[in-house]
Amino acid sequence: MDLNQLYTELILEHSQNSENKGHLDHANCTERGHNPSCGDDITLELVCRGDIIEDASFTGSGCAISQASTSIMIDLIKGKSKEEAGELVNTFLSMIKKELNDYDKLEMLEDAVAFQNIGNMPARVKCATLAWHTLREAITKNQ
Amino acid sequence: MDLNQLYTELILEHSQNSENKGHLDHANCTERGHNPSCGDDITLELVCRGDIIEDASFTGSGCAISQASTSIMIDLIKGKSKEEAGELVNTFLSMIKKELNDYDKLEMLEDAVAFQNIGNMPARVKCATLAWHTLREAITKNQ
Amino acid sequence: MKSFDVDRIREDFPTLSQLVRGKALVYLDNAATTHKPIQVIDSIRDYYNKSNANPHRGAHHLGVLATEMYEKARDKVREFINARSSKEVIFTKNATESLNLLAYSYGMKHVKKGDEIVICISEHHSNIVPWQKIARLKDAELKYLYLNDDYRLDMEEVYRKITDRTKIVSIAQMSNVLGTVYPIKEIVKYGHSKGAIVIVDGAQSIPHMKVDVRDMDADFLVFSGHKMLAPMGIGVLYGKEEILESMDPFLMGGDMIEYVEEQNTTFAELPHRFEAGTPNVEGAVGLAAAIDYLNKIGLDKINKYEEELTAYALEKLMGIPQVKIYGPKDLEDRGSVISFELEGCHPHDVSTIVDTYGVALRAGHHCAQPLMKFLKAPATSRVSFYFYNTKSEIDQLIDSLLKVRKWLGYGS
Amino acid sequence: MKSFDVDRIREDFPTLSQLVRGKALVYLDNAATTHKPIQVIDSIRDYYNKSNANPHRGAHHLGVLATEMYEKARDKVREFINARSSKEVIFTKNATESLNLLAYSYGMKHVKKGDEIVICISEHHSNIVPWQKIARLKDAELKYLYLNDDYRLDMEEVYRKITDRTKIVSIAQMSNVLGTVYPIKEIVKYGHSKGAIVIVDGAQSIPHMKVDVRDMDADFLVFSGHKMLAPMGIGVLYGKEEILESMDPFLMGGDMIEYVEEQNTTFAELPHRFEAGTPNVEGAVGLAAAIDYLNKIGLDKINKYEEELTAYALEKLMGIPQVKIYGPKDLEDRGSVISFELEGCHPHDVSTIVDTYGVALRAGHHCAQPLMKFLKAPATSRVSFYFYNTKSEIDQLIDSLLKVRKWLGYGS
Ligand SMILES: Cc1ncc(COP(=O)(O)O)c(C=O)c1O
Ligand SMILES: Cc1ncc(COP(=O)(O)O)c(C=O)c1O
Repeated sequence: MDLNQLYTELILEHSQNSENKGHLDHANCTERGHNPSCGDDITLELVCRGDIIEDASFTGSGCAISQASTSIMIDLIKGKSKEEAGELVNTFLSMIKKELNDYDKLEMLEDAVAFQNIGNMPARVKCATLAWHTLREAITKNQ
Repeated sequence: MDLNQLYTELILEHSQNSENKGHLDHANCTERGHNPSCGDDITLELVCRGDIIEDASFTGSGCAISQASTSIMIDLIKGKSKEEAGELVNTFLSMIKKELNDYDKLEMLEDAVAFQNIGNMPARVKCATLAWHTLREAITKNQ
Repeated sequence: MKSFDVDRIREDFPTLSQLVRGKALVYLDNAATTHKPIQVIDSIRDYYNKSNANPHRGAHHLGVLATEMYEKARDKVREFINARSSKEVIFTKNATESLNLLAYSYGMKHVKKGDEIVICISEHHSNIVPWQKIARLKDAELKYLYLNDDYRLDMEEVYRKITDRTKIVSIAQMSNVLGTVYPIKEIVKYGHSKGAIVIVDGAQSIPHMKVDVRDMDADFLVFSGHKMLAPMGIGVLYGKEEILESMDPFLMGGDMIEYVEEQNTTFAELPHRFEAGTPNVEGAVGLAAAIDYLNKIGLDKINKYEEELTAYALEKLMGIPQVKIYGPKDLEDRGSVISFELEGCHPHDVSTIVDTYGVALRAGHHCAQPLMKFLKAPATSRVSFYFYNTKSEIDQLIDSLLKVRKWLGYGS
Repeated sequence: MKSFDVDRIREDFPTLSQLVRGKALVYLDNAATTHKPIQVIDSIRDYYNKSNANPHRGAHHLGVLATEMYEKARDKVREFINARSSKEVIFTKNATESLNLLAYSYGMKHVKKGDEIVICISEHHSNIVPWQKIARLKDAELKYLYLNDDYRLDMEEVYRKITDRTKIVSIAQMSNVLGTVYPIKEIVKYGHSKGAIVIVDGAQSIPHMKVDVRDMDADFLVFSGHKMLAPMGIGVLYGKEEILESMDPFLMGGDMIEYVEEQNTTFAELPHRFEAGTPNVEGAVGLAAAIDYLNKIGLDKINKYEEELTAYALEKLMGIPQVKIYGPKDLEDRGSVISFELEGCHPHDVSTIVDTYGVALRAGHHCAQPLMKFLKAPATSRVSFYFYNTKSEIDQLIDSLLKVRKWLGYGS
């Protein structure tokens, strides 16, 4: 994987000036995710009404990859139902593991497709997937 | 070291038909010596009067080298004073370690000179020295 | 033996072609440790020349390579023993460490006062001494399974000794002294029916026969790489995931932690939780190369060939009137380890004398003193084969044994 | 640097001349593990090709050879650290095992309720987590020595923390994060005056400087072979004979016993009592070859050369305005490990980016999470040199660091 593909403008923008970073006033679901081996540590905040994720944000610290991945994920799930969000998580993780055979599905990941080849950098996979695992936790706990 | 030098008639005779093997009626000093890594296990019996080792014998089991070395040692120390016996032990052990510079001293070891080159067979050194260490123990304890 | 070309195989083992005191080496001490094929030695060199790094800790190229090679080796071991998940495969330094890990991390936690630990009288010291400690500290009882006159284990003895109070059964699949192969599957089944966990010491079996942990249903399996062509310093502990999860960590330090605070630590997931400190990647890589080598030949072929060697050796040895065999005299449930006594000749003298003819065999208690006492033999001579040995080497063994008697002054 | 020919030295290390993604490898992760010279790699091959056997157990030729090589390696280590007797040198698999051995065999026996164990905040997890366990089990207190603003340890802090209740002081001679070299001799002296024993973790110091256990009077010293040119899977525990004698065995099994009966065991003499199971002879032989290599060059020359590299690197790094150094900024009492932060750039991104330029450095908590918390840095970047590194490699490092900022979207 080329640095060109990794540290794109999109990813740098999301990692350094994310509009999704900060606290939400009315969060009713928060979930912390961390990656002990590299120290990435994020907290997702969600405002859920019924089945719908109305708003989302995150706080915490980590590398550009983990920060950008979190921010891009949040853009994607805002306004989605929990089920849809869960489906997005599955799709993202399959993509990373290169187990996604149905290429049409890639499209629904929108900007998150930027991490498509992170599997070629095994040391960074955990950075890219942290937010998504954390979201899955949050959704499962709040069924 | 050649087998010719090791399994000599002298040594085989001493290991298989030792006249020094068996119990003494009036032993007043016995000492067990063993070699856990190879299982040699002997017990020295001494009849001491004052400073003199009047009689000696051994029981136990072990390889030809340990049995012969014990028997030859007993021949050598019978009738000697404890001090002389101690001196013999030192001389024998120095010979084995190839630290004996005074070659005249070799003579006093008589038949025990047969073990002169056992140092070339590191795995068998302990067999040859077992009896001598045991005798030293016995003498030190009975000062 | 068409498809098994031992001459070809021997070319892979540079050690075997060396001369000892001018005589061709006849190495018959494989139960102690085996020699290494060039494929394994080269794998070590290649690892150091191309990919050496501390795994799991580096995002740089070599760190990633080393991590991959280490984890691939783990997966190769998993496949070799047919474990469910590579989380169940823990690398240690040898079988001894694996057994001690179990004693400290399982035994200390789960054995209580009045419980029983059952082992066999033929265990290696590594499968005895750790349990003595647990039994003493926990006020539990260490019980022994004894063998029948045929050097085999009757299931009646198993039924007698394993009771509802038995918490741990730990037994070698194959004795390193007698060559006996024990009915592990039945023992595991009976142990489980009594609520015990069963540990299988595969140090002597794994190198020679297909072992399937799921089929035998063992809770734990331990073995050493160096007895199966791999480098020294690498061993394996297999454990069922749910039981490993229930255990306390053993060695503590780098790589086995999640969060360390000044006074508290949380631990990493399996298998890392049980692997503290910089792992022996070289050893794991070498073990993977060894497994590849064994697989390429095929354990079934190896097993069959070794059976032929064992049959031949037993026949020849029993042809010497002064030889007494300690162990089963037929091929049923026995491996390629043969212990014997040559009448009137102490095993250490035997070993010194045959060594001058190039023949390497083992003399002593073979780290099994309780068995030696049980056999009433202070020491035995032992030969143990691997698939690179030959019948003509057995002929040399027999020739040299006949000479032993001459050297020790007996008529021929 | 006349007599120190680094180009010549680099020829001994095949790994160093490899390309990573088309770029020359610049390996600056030596505190994690070092590369191996051909002399060490060849010693492994030669060992397996000519003398492989299970030591201490065989009277045959190869068994004797392997035993001799193993014990000679032990004596070489003894000489290297100037121990009195080779009984005081115990082979383990790494520094982590050595420290755990001390925790289990010394700590469990000698630490009592209300006692204190004192370590430094910069310890590696291997020198923290085992002591947490002992403190918890024994109801003792684990106390930390904190550093001053200069990342150094004031003796006042030592006087404050070590008290009459302190039983164990365990401290790394050199920090694997900060590079700080601590005043070990004074600490040992003060610890002894309070009746404590002092353990020195030499994992980072031994590879780079002359360490004399008699001069520093440490009770124990631990280190790992793989950080000093030797193979993985071999470590050392040095201990004063009389203290080792007072300790319980740790791992139990073959080779560490004297007599084993069904219910009881007596143990072998030092050093074997602490070495259970088949030892890693290959590792010991490789360690001996590594020591020979270091001695041939001379630790004094190595030390001097590394000091030059460190000075150069510190100067260059501090020339980048966005760099913050974690650790002493001058050469006094510091080794060749440098941790730093590049403003606005997370260490993991730094490491990924410089890796594409062939530069291998380390990012993360370096197995020292309590220190990271103390430093208020979740992670740092770390470079660490060995005597085969060069100034031009440092230039490459600096170049690549400048590119990191570009990649991450900052003006240069
Ligand atoms: C200071 C220090 N102590 C202990 C260790 C542990 O060494 P190992 O992982 O080889 O057991 C390390 C290295 O990782 C270290 O830097
Ligand atoms: C049956 C058995 N168990 C355990 C061991 C111990 O293996 P290691 O010395 O490699 O730890 C051995 C070999 O020595 C053995 O034969």
